[in-house]
Amino acid sequence: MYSAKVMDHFSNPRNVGDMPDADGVGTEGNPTCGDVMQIFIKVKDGRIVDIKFKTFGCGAAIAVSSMITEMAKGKTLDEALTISKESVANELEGLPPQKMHCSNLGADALKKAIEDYKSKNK
Amino acid sequence: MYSAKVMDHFSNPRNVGDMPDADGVGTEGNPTCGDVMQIFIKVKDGRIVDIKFKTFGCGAAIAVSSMITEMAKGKTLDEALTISKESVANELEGLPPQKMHCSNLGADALKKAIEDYKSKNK
Amino acid sequence: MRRCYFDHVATNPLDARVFDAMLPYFKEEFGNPLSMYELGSKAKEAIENARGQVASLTNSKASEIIFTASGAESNNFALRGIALARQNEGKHVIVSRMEHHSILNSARFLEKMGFVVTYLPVDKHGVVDPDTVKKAITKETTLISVTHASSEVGTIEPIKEIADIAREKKIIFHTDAVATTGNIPINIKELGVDLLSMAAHQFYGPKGAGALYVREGLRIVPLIYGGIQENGRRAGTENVPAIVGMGRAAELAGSEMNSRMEHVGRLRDKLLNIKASVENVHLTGHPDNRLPGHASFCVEFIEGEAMLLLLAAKGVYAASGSACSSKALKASPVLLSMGLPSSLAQGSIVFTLGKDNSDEDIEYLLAEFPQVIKRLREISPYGKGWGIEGEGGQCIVQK
Amino acid sequence: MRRCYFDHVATNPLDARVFDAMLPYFKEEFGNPLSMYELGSKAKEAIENARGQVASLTNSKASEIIFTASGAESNNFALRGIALARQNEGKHVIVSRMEHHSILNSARFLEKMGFVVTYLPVDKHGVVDPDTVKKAITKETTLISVTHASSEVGTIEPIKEIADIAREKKIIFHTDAVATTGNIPINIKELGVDLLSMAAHQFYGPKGAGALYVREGLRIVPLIYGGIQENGRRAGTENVPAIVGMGRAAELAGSEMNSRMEHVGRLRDKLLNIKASVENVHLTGHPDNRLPGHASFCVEFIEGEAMLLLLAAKGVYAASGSACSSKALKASPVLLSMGLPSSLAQGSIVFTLGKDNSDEDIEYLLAEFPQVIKRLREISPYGKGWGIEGEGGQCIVQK
Ligand SMILES: Cc1ncc(COP(=O)(O)O)c(C=O)c1O
Ligand SMILES: Cc1ncc(COP(=O)(O)O)c(C=O)c1O
Repeated sequence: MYSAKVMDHFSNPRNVGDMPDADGVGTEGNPTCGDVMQIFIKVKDGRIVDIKFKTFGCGAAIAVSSMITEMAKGKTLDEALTISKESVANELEGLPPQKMHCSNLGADALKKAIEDYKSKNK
Repeated sequence: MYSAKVMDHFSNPRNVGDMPDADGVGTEGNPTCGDVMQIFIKVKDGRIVDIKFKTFGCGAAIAVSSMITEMAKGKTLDEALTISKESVANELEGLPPQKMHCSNLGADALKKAIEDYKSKNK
Repeated sequence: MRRCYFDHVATNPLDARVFDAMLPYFKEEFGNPLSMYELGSKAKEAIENARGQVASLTNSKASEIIFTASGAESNNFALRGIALARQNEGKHVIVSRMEHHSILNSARFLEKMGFVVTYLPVDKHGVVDPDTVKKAITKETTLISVTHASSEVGTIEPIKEIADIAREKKIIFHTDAVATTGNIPINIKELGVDLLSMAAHQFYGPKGAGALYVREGLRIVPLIYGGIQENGRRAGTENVPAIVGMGRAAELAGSEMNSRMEHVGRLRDKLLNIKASVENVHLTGHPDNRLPGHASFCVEFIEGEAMLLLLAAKGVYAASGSACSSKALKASPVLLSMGLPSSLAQGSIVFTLGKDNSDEDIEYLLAEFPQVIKRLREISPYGKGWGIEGEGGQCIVQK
Repeated sequence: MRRCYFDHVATNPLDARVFDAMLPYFKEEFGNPLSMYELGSKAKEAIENARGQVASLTNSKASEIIFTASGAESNNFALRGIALARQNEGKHVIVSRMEHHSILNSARFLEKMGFVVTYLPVDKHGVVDPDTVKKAITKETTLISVTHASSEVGTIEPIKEIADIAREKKIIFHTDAVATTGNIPINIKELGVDLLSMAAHQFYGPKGAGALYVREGLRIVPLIYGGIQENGRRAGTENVPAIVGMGRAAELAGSEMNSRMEHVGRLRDKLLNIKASVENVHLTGHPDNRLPGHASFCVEFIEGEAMLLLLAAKGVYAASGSACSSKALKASPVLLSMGLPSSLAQGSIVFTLGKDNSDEDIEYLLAEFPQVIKRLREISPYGKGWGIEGEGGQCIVQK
C-alpha cells in the first residue's frame, strides 16, 4: 500500500518533537475527522534553520510530516512556501490516492507556521 | 437418484414387447409432455396370463412399466385393478418425488387395458 | 471401464495447473484483501493480478472486470443492475429466447417490478436475427441482452451486429458469454458490448468464481451491497483462491486457445458420424457457426433421460434438454423456441467435449451409442415411426 | 520474527482438516451437482451432507439452510428477500446501528425503493435495548434485523428477547450471525429467529461459502435467479468444494466449540492486561457479554492505522475502526453510534484471537504493545493530554 520511502519516514520519522522557543507554529487538521499536524520553525536571516513536528494521524500523515520537515530545513521562507502537497507526495515516491488529500496536510501546516512567524515579526 | 430396484428394472426391463393378438390394450400419456406407456394383456378365465409393454419415457417410466407387468401377471382382473401408483412405487423401493406422478402411469395404462378387454368382451 | 466426460457445458474439471496456483491461498496466504498488513496486501495483489489476466483474455481493462461467484450472479447483476440504474430513462428490456435461466428469470423479476420485457424469437438454428432486435426497440428500451452462445445447442449469435444496433440507439447491450469465454476468442472491444458475463468453471477454472465486464464509466446498481470490495460494486469477503484460479485459467485459456479449439473441433467432427450409424437423429443448433466442442442432437422415438442413464452405465457422461432429465421437468425452452416439436425435444442429447477428451473416447462413444439407441427404441411404442402400432393413433408431432 | 495473527474477524486461516475434506472436489469429484450421472450425484450428496452439518451446528433442519457465497450475500438476501416478499403487508424495516455494511447498505437500497428504515440506537456498550425495538415497531413493520454480535466491538446482542417481541407482533426477524456462528453456540430454535446469516471463513472454513437459515415455510424472494439450485432459491453452479468445506468446518466447530471458547477466552483475558501497562486505553463494547476471543480498545492520543503499521512491522496483525484505516476513510459508524467521540474512535484497535494463538503470542503482544504506543504518543501533539500544548487549543472531545 505505501511506498518504501513512506514506510521509511513513518518508521523513522525525522525532526519529531516540541520546540518550546519556536519562531512560528502552524497547526492543520482536526482529530475528529482525521489527522492533525503541528509544525514548529526556527528562522534566522529569512531561512528555516530548525524545524520540528508533532502529528496525530495515520502512517501517511506521519511520513508527510517527516518528509516536509526535511524538505523545508535550510530553505528560505519563500522557497519553503513553494512546497506543495504534490511535491511532498513526489518526494515520498507517491501516496495512495485516497490519502493524497486527507493525510497530506504538511504543506498547509508549514504555510501556517511561516505565516505565524511573519505575523509575529512584522 | 433412483433406487437399485428402479435401476434394475430400467436396465433389464421385464415383459418388453408388442402383442399383436392382445385381448386388451391400454395407452396412457403423451409424448409432447413426457412419457407414454402402452400395456397389452392376454386374459384367460378372468386372469392376466400374459402381459407386455412398450414405453416412451425416462428411466422411471420404463422401470414402472416393467414392475407393473410383473405385478399384474397371473392376477385376476379385479386383483390387477387394485394396483395403484403407490404400490408400484413401493415395489420399486421408492421413486423421486418429482417423478411420482408424471412418470408413474403404469396403473392407469393397465386399467385402460383391462377396460379395453372388458368392453370387447361384454 | 472407460470414463468419457462429455458434459463440459455442465462444468469443467479443474486444470491441475490452476489448482496449483490456488493452493497457496488456501494455506499461508489466507489473509483478507482488505487488511493493511502484508498478509492482506498479498491477497489483494493476487486478486489484481487475476483481474489483469481475465482482462487480457477478453481484451478489456482490468478496471472493467468485477469478480462475482458464478455466471448466474454475473447475469443477474448485469440485467437487474443496468435496468435499475437506467429506470428513469425507460422500463423496456429486450432478451432473446436462447437465454440461460439466470437471464430469463431475472427478466421475469423485472417484469414483476413493472418493466416490460420483449423475448426475441429465433430461427430453426437458434439464431437471433439482428433485424428482430431493431424492430423490438422502443423509446423506452434501455437494455438488450443476447447470449453469446447457447450451451444447449452451441449456436453462436451475431453479437457484433446486435451491439452495433444497440450502440446506435444508445441502448446498453449485455451478452452472456459464460459458454464462450475461454473456449473461443473473445475480443470485447471488437464485439462492442457494454457488459459481458463469464464463469471460471467453464474454462477449467474453479467453481465459485465468475466475472462481469462492465464498460468503463457505465453506472450499475450493485446486486450485493456491503463493503468496498470490487470498488463498492460487489461486496463480500473475496474468494481469493477461486479468483486466483480464474485468473490462471484465463491465462491458460488464452495461450492454449488455438490448440484446444483445433482439438475439440476435430473430435466433435468425428463424433458427428453418429448420424451415419443411427437413423432419425438430427443435429440441433447451427450446423457450422457453433461452439467447436459442441454436438447436440435430437434422437427420434426415445427420451433423453433414459439415454443418459444407459450411457452413464457405460461410463459416458452427457446432458439432455428433455423434460424428464431437467429437475424442473420442463422441456428445454431453447429447443422449443427453435420450433422443435416437444416430442422430438424429449429425445435431446448433448455431448460437449473438452481438452482432455481423446480420439479413443469418441471411438468408444461411436461404438456404444447405436446399441443404446437400439435398446430404447425396442422398448418404445414409436420404435418404428411416430405413430402407435396397433392403435393407429397418430402421435402429436407437428414437423 | 514471531507472527501473531490477531485478526480473526477479518478472516480465519483454513483448518487443514477442512482443506483435506475439500480436496477431492477439486480433483476427481468435479461434477456438477445437477448432473444425473454418478459424478454429479456424488457432488450433490456432498452438498446435502454439508447442509446437514451446518444445520446440526445451529440446531436447524437441513432443508432450512440455503448456501450462498458470503456473509454479505446472506445479509443482502435476507433483508431484501424478505422486505420484497412482504411488501404488500408494509414497507417499514428496522435495523440497528451495530449492523455490518452489508445490512446497512441493503437497508439504504430499500429506502431508495420506497421503504422506510428505522436505525435503532445502542447504549455505550453497543447493546440494543429490546424496548427501543418495541417502540420502533409500526403497523407497517415487516422485518427487523439485529446483528448477533458486532465484529468491531464483540458485544453480543439480546437476540432472544428481540425475537420474542418480533414473533408476538408477527414481524419477521433476521440476525446476522456471521461473527458468532462457529465461535459461540448457536441454537436457532432457542433464539427463535426466522433468518440467520453465516460465513464459513469466520470459523476456519473456506472463503466463498456462506449460508442463510430460512425458517421452514417462510417465503423469500431470491437474490440470484436462475436454475433450480438450492431449491430455486439461489441459482448458480454450486461451489462444491467450498460448501463441503463449510460443512466440515461446522462439524469441527461443533465438536471443538467448548475447548476453543475456553482457549481464546483465557488468552483474551490475558490480553486485557494491556490496560494495566498502558495508560488511557479503554475497552470498547460490552465488558462481559462479548465474543470470547474479542478484545477491542480505543487508545487515546494516537491513531489506529499507525498502530496497525507499527504492530505489523513486529509481526502482529490486528484491525482498527479508525477512519484512516478503513479504505472508505470513515470512522466506524459502530463506534460513533456507541457515543464515542470521533477523535477517540480514531484510536481504535481490535485484537481477535483464534484457536491457533498461543500464550506466547499474547506475551509477545504485551511486551511490544506499550512500545508502539509510546512511540506514537511521542510523535502526537496530544501526547500529554487532549489539548495542544503551546496552542492551548482544546481538542473537540466530548467525553
Ligand atoms: C458481523 C458481520 N456480518 C457480515 C459480514 C460479511 O461477511 P463476508 O465478508 O463473508 O461477506 C462480516 C464480515 O466479516 C461480519 O463480521
Ligand atoms: C450460457 C450460460 N449462462 C449462464 C450460466 C450460469 O453459470 P453458473 O452455473 O456458473 O452460474 C451457464 C451455466 O452453465 C451457461 O451455460
